[in-house]
Amino acid sequence: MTQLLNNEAHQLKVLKTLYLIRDLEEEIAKRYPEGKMRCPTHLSIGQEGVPSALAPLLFSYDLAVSTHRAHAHYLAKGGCPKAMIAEIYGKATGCSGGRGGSMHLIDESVGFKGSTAIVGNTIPIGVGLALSQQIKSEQGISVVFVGDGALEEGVFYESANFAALKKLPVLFVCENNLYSVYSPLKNRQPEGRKLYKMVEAIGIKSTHADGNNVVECYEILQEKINLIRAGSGPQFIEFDTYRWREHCGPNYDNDLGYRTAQEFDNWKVREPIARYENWLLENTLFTQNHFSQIRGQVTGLVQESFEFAESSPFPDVSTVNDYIYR
Amino acid sequence: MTQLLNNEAHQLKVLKTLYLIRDLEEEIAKRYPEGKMRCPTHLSIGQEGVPSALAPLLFSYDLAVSTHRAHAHYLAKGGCPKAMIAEIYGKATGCSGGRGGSMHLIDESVGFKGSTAIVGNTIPIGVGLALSQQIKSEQGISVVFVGDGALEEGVFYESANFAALKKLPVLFVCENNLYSVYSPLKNRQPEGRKLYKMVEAIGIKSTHADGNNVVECYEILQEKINLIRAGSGPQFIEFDTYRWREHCGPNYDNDLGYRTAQEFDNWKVREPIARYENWLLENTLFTQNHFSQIRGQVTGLVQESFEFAESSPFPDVSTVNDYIYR
Amino acid sequence: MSCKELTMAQAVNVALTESMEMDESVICYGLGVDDPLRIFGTTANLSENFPQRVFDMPTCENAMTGVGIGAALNGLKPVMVHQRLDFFLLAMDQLVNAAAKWHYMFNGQSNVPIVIRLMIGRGWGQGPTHSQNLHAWFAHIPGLKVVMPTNPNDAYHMLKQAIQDPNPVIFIEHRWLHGQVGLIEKGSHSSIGKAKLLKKGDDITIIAMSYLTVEAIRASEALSKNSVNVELIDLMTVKPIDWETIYESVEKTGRLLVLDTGAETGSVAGEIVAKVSEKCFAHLKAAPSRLAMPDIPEPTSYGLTKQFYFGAKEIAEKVHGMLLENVDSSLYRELDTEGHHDIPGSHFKGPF
Amino acid sequence: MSCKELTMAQAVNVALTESMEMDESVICYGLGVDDPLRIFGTTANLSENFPQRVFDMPTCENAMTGVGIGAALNGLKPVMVHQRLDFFLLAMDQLVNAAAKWHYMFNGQSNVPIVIRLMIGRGWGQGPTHSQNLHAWFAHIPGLKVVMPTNPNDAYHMLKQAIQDPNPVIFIEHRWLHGQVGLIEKGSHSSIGKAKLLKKGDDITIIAMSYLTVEAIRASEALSKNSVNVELIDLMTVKPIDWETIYESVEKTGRLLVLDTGAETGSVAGEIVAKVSEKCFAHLKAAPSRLAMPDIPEPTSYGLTKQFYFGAKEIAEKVHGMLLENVDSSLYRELDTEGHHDIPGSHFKGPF
Ligand SMILES: Cc1ncc(C[n+]2csc(CCOP(=O)(O)OP(=O)(O)O)c2C)c(N)n1
Ligand SMILES: Cc1ncc(C[n+]2csc(CCOP(=O)(O)OP(=O)(O)O)c2C)c(N)n1
Ligand SMILES: [Mg+2]
Ligand SMILES: [Mg+2]
Repeated sequence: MTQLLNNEAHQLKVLKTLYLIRDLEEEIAKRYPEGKMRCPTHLSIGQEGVPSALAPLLFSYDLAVSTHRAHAHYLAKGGCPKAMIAEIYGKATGCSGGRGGSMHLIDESVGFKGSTAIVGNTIPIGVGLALSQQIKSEQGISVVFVGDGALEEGVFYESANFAALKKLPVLFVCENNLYSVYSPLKNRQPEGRKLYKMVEAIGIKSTHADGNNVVECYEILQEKINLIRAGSGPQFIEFDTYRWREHCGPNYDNDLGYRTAQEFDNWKVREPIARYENWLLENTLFTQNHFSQIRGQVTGLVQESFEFAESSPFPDVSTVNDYIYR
Repeated sequence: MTQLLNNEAHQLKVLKTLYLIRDLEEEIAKRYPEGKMRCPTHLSIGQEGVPSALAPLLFSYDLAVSTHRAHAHYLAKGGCPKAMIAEIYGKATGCSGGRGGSMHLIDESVGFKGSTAIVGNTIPIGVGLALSQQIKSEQGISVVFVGDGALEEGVFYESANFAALKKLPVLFVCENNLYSVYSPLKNRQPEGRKLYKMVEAIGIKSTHADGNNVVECYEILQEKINLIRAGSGPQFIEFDTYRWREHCGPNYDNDLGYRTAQEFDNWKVREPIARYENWLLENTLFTQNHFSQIRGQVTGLVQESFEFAESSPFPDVSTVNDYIYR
Repeated sequence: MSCKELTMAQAVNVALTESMEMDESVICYGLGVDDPLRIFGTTANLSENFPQRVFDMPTCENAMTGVGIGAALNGLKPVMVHQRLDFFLLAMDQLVNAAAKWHYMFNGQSNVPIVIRLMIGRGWGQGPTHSQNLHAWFAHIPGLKVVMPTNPNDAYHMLKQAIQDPNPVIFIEHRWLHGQVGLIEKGSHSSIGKAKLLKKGDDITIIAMSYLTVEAIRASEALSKNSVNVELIDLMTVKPIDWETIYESVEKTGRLLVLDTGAETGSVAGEIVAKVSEKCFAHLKAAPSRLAMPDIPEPTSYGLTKQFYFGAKEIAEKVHGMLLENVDSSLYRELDTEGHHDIPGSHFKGPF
Repeated sequence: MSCKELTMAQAVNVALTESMEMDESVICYGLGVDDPLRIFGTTANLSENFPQRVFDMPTCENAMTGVGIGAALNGLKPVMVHQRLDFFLLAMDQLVNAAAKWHYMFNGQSNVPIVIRLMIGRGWGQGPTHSQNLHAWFAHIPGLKVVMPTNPNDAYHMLKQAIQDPNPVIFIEHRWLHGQVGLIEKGSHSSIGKAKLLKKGDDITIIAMSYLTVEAIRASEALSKNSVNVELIDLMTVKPIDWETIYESVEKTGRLLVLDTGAETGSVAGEIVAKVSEKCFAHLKAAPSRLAMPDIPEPTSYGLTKQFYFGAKEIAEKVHGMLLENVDSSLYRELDTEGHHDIPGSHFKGPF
């Protein structure tokens, strides 16, 4: 039986995070065609489950890095929504001062140490964070978010080897959404291979879960994070999940034919938010009333974030030279 | 029961290759201090077993690539000993015209496509050779020689993934000699991990053998090569073996203390040549007489190779510009 | 099909198609070559027409470069493509330590006929890790050829040449050029390593490459209205550089401005300024100069990139200043493009 | 320990030791840092004295660079070392796409204080993949600092500075310098980014770096016997370059020769020639020039490298030719080193 049943604060945190990711991203999708968010933007709609389950389990002294598809991870780690939207708008108030855009997010105040746009690029960096935690005897752990595509980069293998060798406090959260851009797994990896089993053979304790089942995600994340905190070394979890919209940009793209409508529909019915709400209802933890109330708060935050971004100034052109060196 | 028992030609080929590698390299070690072989040189003395067992199993239309420690592989694939020694001397008659030195060997006439000095560098190149064989429907296979250290490079993982994905006709021959320069495995890889099991999990059929037991090597190599020739995709074999002399150069270096005398002695008694000779004697296939006769031939070839190298001219200084572009 | 108008993306596609039809040793791979978008359309129809020789790949740039090298060593002619040059940084070992040196270090016995197509660009929020123009790196490596065509016809011919070239060739496509339209002229074409004299003039030599040639043409036209006669050279190949054409021009004009899409320090433009200063010193009437990108990672923000790029206007003003001293700020206002600065201007049909 | 004579390898070792003593955030790793040979002695005693902060690594240059970046982002100061620059080509993604840009692209909120020590060299059969001098690559990347010290004292001070520098620093050691002996002077030292005027003179400015400074000193001495007064500058930092010192000298001498250990095309020497030609054109009395390595992969053979490298003699002859036209071939014969060309000469105590 899951621990989540007895932890109301966590139930709420998960729910809020689910709503926040979904609603903030839906708003991005809605407004993107206006042409004011002028940078490549990768949405996590449909993939909210894993980061939301993780949200209540990390402290701000825990560290995290992510990828091109980082919005959900940034938010789950506690990153400021306003600063994120402002960043996507390229504004001076953006979390990276407009220099990074959607793919380069950071919120040092909550331990979100950065996301970058080169596939695999932050994997060793996250492992290095964990190394520093070990050397400095810090209490936190490091979380590395990766996709199924990123796992094909040699740097993942090298990083996993080092993390296992040094028994570093690092959690690899792999969101396997079956695609790398338009490429299905079968174009890229040997048939029948299970990612988490391969990683286990590299030397990292590994497991697997349904990324759209938030309660299951929470349970397994909690167990593994506790192990890492107890000093037993790195963990890898592969979560099955699915991206609803196009790889990059605001639209649906099933018309392109790289995946079937049936596949899409099968995943859509397994959507993480409604499932989690049902679980809360079934266990009489929350009511529909609660849901609307919380969602209302989130809607407010979403509107506020966009207003903040829209009304913020662009960075001054003259600052373009700043920060080349410190 | 091994097939080698019934194949006299192969028995002889294996024996000759063992002698040739050993004696040619011993002569390099002897003469190296003269200062005429002016390039970093990595000897395979003690590791003759695997390449010698492989020698009779490959055809010249099979292709191979190797590493910094390539002498044995070059010779086993049928590379010209004279041209190799001349190369180490930097002579115009060297297999790379003196441009490459000990670490950059080639003999196109026998399908030895090249060795290079960056760890892991030729691994994907060997896989690419196999891809070309598949695309062109050629009959050969490709052999990639790798060390235990090279397996730590991400490019191995990437190459293995691709070979498995495309079911390429490639054989990975891994000589695990426990060290990468002075670093023992425990400095570099998680404890208790078996390399071949990890590679199996990446998606390549993998196995393991005693690299100093030539008959066992032959048997397993033959079986796997036959499978590859039959179209069943890539294979990986990890062979345990041991380098007797220093990583780079002609000397013994056990005095440095990075490995114990006991470890060294344990391996030395398991030396591949005497063991193979014993097997031949036990099975009354060869006599001591045969051995001395064959070794005599090899000694002649060794002397000839060094005379050839010593008497060959250096490449003309004016040719230094040649071959930047074709 | 001779004398048909094509976009540069289409021209690349035709060059690939014809090369694969003509030569069955040509293979083509890279992330997305067979996906719905087909690398900005440049690989359209290839996987349908040559299913055995066109394939998608796992995300592993380093190994896949080595795979191409190995395939090349056994008689194939691989064309690999990366949608951003930045991704290719993962493969520098294979490129520099293997491909570039193979022919030399094995004494000419084998060679690596591989083409690596790299997309460069600027603007529209590509930001620091999706907009790098690092051709200067490749130009520094002995054994590589580096090509940066400007128009559809040159792209078509130079890609076909690159594929048949027995050496590794880096083929760099600027995304702001993919939509540019031009005539494809079949038949002979100058070869890789030759620059092109686009416009004769006596006052100053401008050397441009890739997208900046488009801006330089506009600048030259505007300058000629102010009686400045530019001699404009499209470099086309940045390694090896066509020094003869450059020297000849500078010896005539005595003045030099080099344009570069990369960061200034260590740029190809710098190499040209250096070499010309060394070799044509006596002919120089004034200090040679260059316009290149600032030594700054490209920021993402629309606000920060506003004055980041230079174009026809800045080129014209620079040249005007080099020749006639004071530049009235209104003089070249016509060259200001309308609309957003982070997409190709209205004079120019280009995708992002 | 002040004013002690040390080899450069020892000086590096002292700098590392003192840095690790003084600052417990410094860590040190790389293939062989704790092996019997200790990276040419430069990491001697470190693993004994700082067992938690000094470690060997698996052979995986790319990830281990990223690991250093991550550690740096959380407050450590990693010093990574590679016994050959060539191996580091595997890590260009981490260096260029992460380390160099992190501070900029995250708006100055975090920074990457990492030092990467790279060994370069030449000769003794290192050959095409073990002798590359690619500092020009690093110098082309905004956000990196690149240091190439010549003598033990500078190596000592600049390494300590590099370790405390909040930015990524590439620290390049020429193996022919590791055995060079010199005094270590404690106390203040010019900072990274400053060049050093080694010798005043009026006739020509020579700018050298790393091992070539040693050769340039010998050349300058010989030239002065023929009344040629060289002004010699040791560049020390190749990114960012100390332009003020260079301009000032060239404005005085009117002549420039730049020496570079890397391939000529796209070299740092080229950048200097270009910039000086742009900025000091009016002061130049003659064409500026450079001596760099040829655009050829370094061959392994003793025979082929015989005239491959240049040294004091070639520098002196070049300068003589730039100033006095005809050079009598016997004039600088004394500068010919005895013995083998592929090891440092007898004037010079160096390992291979
Ligand atoms: C080194 C590199 N190669 C290619 C790309 C182009 N690219 C951007 S996102 C992406 C897909 C990665 O797939 P995955 O890791 O599964 O993440 P997902 O997009 O599915 O979340 C690719 C290939 C890149 N950014 N970097
Ligand atoms: C990329 C790279 N890193 C480091 C080195 C230095 N180096 C040369 S040989 C070697 C050992 C490799 O070990 P292994 O693959 O086990 O081969 P072995 O020497 O044991 O035969 C190393 C680290 C190198 N040549 N290339
Ligand atoms: Mg994916
Ligand atoms: Mg080994």
